[in-house]
Amino acid sequence: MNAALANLYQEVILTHHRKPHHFGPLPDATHHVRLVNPLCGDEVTISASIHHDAIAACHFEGHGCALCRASASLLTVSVRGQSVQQARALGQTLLNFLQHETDAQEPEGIGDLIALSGVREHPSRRRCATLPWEALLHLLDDCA
Amino acid sequence: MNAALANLYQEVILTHHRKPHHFGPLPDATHHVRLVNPLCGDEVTISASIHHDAIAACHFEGHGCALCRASASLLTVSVRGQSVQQARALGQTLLNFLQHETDAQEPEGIGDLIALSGVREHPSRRRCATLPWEALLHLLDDCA
Amino acid sequence: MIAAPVALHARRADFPALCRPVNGLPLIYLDHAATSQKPQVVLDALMTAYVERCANVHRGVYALSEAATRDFEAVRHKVCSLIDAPDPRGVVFTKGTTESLNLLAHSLGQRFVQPGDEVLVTQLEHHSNVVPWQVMAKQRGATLVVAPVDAQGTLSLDALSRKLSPKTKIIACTHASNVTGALMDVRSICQLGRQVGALTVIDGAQAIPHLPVSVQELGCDFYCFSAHKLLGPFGVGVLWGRTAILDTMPPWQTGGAMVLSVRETESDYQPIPQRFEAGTQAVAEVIALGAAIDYLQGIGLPEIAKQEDALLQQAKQCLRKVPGLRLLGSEGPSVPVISFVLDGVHPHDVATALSAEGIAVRAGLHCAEPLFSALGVRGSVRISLSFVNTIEEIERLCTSLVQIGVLFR
Amino acid sequence: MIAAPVALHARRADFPALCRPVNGLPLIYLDHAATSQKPQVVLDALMTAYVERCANVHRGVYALSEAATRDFEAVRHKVCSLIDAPDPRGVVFTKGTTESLNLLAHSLGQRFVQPGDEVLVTQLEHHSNVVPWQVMAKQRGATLVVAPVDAQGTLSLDALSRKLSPKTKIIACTHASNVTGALMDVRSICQLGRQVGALTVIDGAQAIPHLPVSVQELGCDFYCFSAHKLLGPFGVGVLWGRTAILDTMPPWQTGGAMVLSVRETESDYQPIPQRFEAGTQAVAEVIALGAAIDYLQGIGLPEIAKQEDALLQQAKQCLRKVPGLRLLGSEGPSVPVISFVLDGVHPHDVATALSAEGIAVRAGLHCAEPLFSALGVRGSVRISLSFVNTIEEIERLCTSLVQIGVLFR
Ligand SMILES: Cc1ncc(COP(=O)(O)O)c(C=O)c1O
Ligand SMILES: Cc1ncc(COP(=O)(O)O)c(C=O)c1O
Repeated sequence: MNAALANLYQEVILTHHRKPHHFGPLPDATHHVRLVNPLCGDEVTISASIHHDAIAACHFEGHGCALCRASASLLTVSVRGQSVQQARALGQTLLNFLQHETDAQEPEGIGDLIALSGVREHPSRRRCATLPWEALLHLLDDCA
Repeated sequence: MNAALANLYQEVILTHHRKPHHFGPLPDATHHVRLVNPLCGDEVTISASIHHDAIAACHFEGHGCALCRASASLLTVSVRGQSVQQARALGQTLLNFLQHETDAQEPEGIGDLIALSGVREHPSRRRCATLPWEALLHLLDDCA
Repeated sequence: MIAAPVALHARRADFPALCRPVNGLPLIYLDHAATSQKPQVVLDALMTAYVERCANVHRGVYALSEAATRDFEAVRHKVCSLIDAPDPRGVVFTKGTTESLNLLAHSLGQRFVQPGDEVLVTQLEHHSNVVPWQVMAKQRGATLVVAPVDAQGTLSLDALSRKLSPKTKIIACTHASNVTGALMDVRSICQLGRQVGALTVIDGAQAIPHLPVSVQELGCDFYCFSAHKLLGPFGVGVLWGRTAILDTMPPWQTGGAMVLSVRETESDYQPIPQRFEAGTQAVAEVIALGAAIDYLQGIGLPEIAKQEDALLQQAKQCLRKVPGLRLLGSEGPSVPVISFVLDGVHPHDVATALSAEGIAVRAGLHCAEPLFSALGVRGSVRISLSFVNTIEEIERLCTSLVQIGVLFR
Repeated sequence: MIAAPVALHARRADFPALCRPVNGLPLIYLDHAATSQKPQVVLDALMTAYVERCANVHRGVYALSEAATRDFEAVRHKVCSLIDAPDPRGVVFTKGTTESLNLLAHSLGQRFVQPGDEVLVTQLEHHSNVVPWQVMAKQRGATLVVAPVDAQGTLSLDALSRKLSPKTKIIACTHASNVTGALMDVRSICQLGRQVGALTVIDGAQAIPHLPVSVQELGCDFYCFSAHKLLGPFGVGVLWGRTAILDTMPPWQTGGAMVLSVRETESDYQPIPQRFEAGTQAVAEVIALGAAIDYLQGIGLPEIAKQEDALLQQAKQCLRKVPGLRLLGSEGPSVPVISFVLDGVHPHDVATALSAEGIAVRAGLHCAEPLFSALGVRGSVRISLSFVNTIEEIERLCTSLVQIGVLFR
């Protein structure tokens, strides 16, 4: 695997792709949002159970590529236990970072999510990684 | 005037353009045909009085460039006194000659009409010279 | 410190087509309004795009396609900078002004025009800004209204306002006449349009190569032009529109690339601008349009306007001295396009005779037939200038015109 | 005496885009179905046209315009020779297959389709041969009927005839699938069409680069294709139609060059083909299409078909050995286009991973969404070959696919 590819499909990504966390329906979810990526027809549904402004649990379902699955899996892990406001700030930071080419500064304190940064050099694949996060932001908008 | 131009606007053409023959209405005409050239909006009307299969007189009217006027003027002179059949043959010969590039053989016995041959090298101006002849052929078709 | 402006005709060396003889004669090209010649940098950009960016855009995930997409999309931003537009989503690529106007006639008609409504055009429009509206008006049961010009081909704001009514849904008007060069008072026309609630469609085909354009200052809703008249390649045009309106408009051509999802008998469409860009785009040509914009902006459109206008005034003076020559149109701001008639000589004979001297001019009705009934002539000879032309070329033209007058009269 | 045929992949040297690295890697281009790369002779013709034939056609009387018109019109004859068409008046230039099909949907709809009528397409059409008919059918109160394919994506004549009825006015069908490469039995389909009195529109975008085509033998009424998939430039397409039908069809886009005369609120139109060619044409690009046709005919389409088919069979054999790889589609005559899925790996991940090795392939639904519901997969990886490809390239592809399978699973 050459360097450009290794940077896109980092081991963290491949691990989450092969064995995604929180994949499947969330029986006691309070919120759902489904989004489709028109380029490939892929779809992701984010479900969360939110009580007293805290995200108790977050799951995802759908069909997607490795980047989309890994991104969604990382998302469910990251926002679990966060407040709505924290999760929104994280989502916005990450989207802002991923949607710009290499000139954006690497955000701090995003942990494993930094593994998604490879998509910045693959504009045609950016949406794969951002789709779950866009869905999350829509979902959190419904909590306002 | 350079050679290419001198070949197109031969002295015969310019003379007929400046002082066209049989220009104006033909009071006792039996047939009229009007044609328009879409490229420039020019128009020519050929009128003839035809009795017993003979063209007693032929006039033209309309707005046109030097090539069109000269061609029409030459036409009225050439077909005067001819039989319908002779005029049709002449028209067909001439159109066939003018509409092909230099590979067509110069037809014989067309007299002054040979002065029109310059348009063969100016495809965008061919129609100017052929318009009166097309009108003539339409007119003669009505005599059948 | 700004360097003193150099005479722009020195730029002729940038245009390979202007540096080679045609039929053994040096070319005096005075038909820039029909299509402009292309500078070498534009041809180079075109070639480079065909060799290094030859891929479909938006669809491929491989490196070549991503690079092509990036360069293609960058041109939307360049167009914004050229016409001072606020949002690249408002820039739709078409195959030319004619297609831009057909798209608008169709889509605006479907969205905004009801039976009994009116669409206003002026009498000095190019056929491409008349016939699509005729057809649409007929289909929608609307009326096409024509704002008349005077015998000099001048459109007064008065004449236009008298034709406006609350039923006017669209005003389609040229920015500059392709026959007389006259510049319209587009700002005031757009104001009048807003007062009656009409959308304004400006045909910028002849204006854009010659002066700085700001769609925001003009206040129009749509602005159209062709790359091939702007030192760019054939096969590319631009339709700029306000995104708030474009967003609500139905697509026109349909097919690949403009859909979100296709079911057996129904489909969903992409957001703008893709919704209006069906099928494979002219990728290399769009990229080359970007190079043409760079080239023009490198010179500076204000400087181009200044030098071309000076040449235009000199040219008119020269032409007025030709015996039997009558200029059409009136004084007043204009792009460097001049129409005239030569007493006793048909325009096509003038053009053919000039061609024999290596001088390329246009003759006829210039796709603007309605204007000629106002001007009272059956056609004209048209010369259209660019900053690469020189006064010496105009003098050669005038000398030839004098001789042609003698020859034919 | 005919020389023994040389391996055509030696022709790769003719294609500058295929001889330069992309991101430092030699390019293995397997996306010819999206757009073909262009041989140097085509790029040269394009440049020469921009330098020596840069003028509007049909309208100017000066030497440059006459020369451009002559070369432009000569391409109509070349198209006739390419598709064995009897009359250059039947050749209309458009900007691509998508535009050709939109023109037909609009104009045929207006002329021939009444409320209650049916338009038949197949389930394996490209979106450009579906959506325009959807829109037209809706507007005219007609029904769009879809002839289904089986789980291999194969269209049987039986399935198609069952959908035919005396109400069928138009059959729109591709010549070759852009997903599986499958060639349709166009001759029989056109016969079936004639039996019910339906017009036949054939989308030749994917067939024309790969085999000799005779519209007379196929017996179709219309045939469409794009220059950019045929080694030619972007921004040019062809619509061929029987002149007897074209003659009776209303125009679609209107404006300059397609009118005879424009009055204030009405216009008369030119005869075909000009009636369908509104606005300035892509003069240089059309001339370059002529060079592409010359190049292909210089090699010979029968020889291209033969060598490409041999490569296709070898490629399929190679691919079948990749663990977890499943070819879509069935055996049977096809153009060199192959779709497959790789077990456990998303098509877009496959394409991105291949791109990192310099291998350009397409992933997704390939603008043919309805077909994928029949195939039962959510997308595919597609490789599309040309005579410039080699079996070594396919072997490199297969090696990478094996590694990718390991990496992602
Ligand atoms: C004022 C004006 N509008 C529209 C057009 C049409 O442009 P195109 O032929 O590039 O579509 C032209 C030029 O032909 C023009 O001069
Ligand atoms: C079968 C088929 N039809 C139509 C098209 C549309 O062609 P274009 O995008 O050149 O208009 C394509 C290619 O994109 C195709 O593969």
